[in-house]
Amino acid sequence: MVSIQPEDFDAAAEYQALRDSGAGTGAIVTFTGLVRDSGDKPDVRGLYLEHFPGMTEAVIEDVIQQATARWDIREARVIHRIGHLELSDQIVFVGVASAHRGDSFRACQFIMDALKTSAPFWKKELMSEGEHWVEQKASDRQQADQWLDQDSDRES
Amino acid sequence: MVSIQPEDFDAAAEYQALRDSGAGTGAIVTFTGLVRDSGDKPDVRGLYLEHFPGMTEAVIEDVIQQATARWDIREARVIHRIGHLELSDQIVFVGVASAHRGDSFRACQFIMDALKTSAPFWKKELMSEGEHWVEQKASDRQQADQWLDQDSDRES
Amino acid sequence: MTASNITVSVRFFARLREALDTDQLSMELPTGSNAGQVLETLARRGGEWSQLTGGTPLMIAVNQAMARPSTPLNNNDEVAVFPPVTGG
Amino acid sequence: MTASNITVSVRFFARLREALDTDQLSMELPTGSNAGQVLETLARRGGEWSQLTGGTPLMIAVNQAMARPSTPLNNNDEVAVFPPVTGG
Repeated sequence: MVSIQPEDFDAAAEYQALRDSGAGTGAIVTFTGLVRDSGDKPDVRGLYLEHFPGMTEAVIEDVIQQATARWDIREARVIHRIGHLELSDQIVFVGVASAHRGDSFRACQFIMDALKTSAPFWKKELMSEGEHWVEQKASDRQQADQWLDQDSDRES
Repeated sequence: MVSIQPEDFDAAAEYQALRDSGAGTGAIVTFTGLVRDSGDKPDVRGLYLEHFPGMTEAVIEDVIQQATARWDIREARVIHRIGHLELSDQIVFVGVASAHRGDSFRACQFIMDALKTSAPFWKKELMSEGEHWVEQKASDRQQADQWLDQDSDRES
Repeated sequence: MTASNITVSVRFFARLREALDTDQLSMELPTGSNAGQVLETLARRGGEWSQLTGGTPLMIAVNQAMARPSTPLNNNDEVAVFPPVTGG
Repeated sequence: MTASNITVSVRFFARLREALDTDQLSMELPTGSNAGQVLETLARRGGEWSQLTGGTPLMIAVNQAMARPSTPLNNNDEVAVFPPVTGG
């Protein structure tokens, strides 16, 4: 399930949907990203998120397919918001249900890392005076690249 | 926050508590373990969980302290149920809030891996005929040991 | 469009869309052109357009799939050009 | 307890508690004994008790902290013996 939406999402409902993925589910890992009020620029008042409609959904579906081929996962759900966001707002949700915890953890982190470098979203930081487009971090690229070197080792 | 309890827990309320950990929180990772109905023994009807009161809480608090020393995390919450559990019941919750996603993912997985091999819980599988104590898996021990070899590398 | 030309649409996003003040344009290219030649052709307009080949890191998608400058183009292809992505 | 002895309580959990049919017991040991000597002393009772030194993997905690057979004991210490843990 992939949804790109301006509306906020209900993380509890997403978790419940993952729980309902069947009686073989033994592990659920969720990631939620929030708009932070501090960090690089303490002056940030909010964000504006632009995306490439159509391609965004296709890229994320492809990332989920890659995760499904690599790990034994039962369901993956991704929600990404667009448009104007306030401080502390939820931006992104990635949730994975699987039989075993290792698969859930790895698939969830892989999807999030790949989304950060492949899905066509762009973030603009809104300051008290002016605004500016966020630059991609080298660390995000390295984080995504690490999956290229790893075996899909599993534990039960 | 550590709680050992026979009662079910509300994962949504735990997530909300992690969101309320402050405006510097940018990433929340949660793990939930459920009683699976299939896998090694398709005949399992439920679980009984015994623990060592007092020591269990102390071990988990210590694991959270280790995670806090190793990664930049803002809050960690662990709930583990004891007593009789039915199929599909929630067993365990581990949730971590931090500024950056890498810290949340690693701390959450570290806490769960350490809990699996250090916290004095014992699981008995209840079958349609009889019951038996679950043996520890070598893979759980290996999964926990891997953290000994890793640097606490961070990305933002 | 002449027999030896193809027409492609080109889309821009985010910082690039704002800098070029352009969402989308249509252009003709010789048959056999690749995605990199779209950028080279537009860069020759000068001004802000020069950044399309100016060394700033850019990503290219053809028909909504990630592509490279060497990706060949067909008639009616959609070429998207944008800065490295920053979602999540 | 004599001057040269210490008294410790010993607790058992899970499979071990059931096999020994014992939650807890109290025992005297010579001053200077360690946790491993608790297991050796009890194993001499024979029967199910022999598994305390029989090579089955066991974990030991002294005063609710993980310990080893070599961990020294003091008077009134609590020694817990249990199978490898299986929570989560």
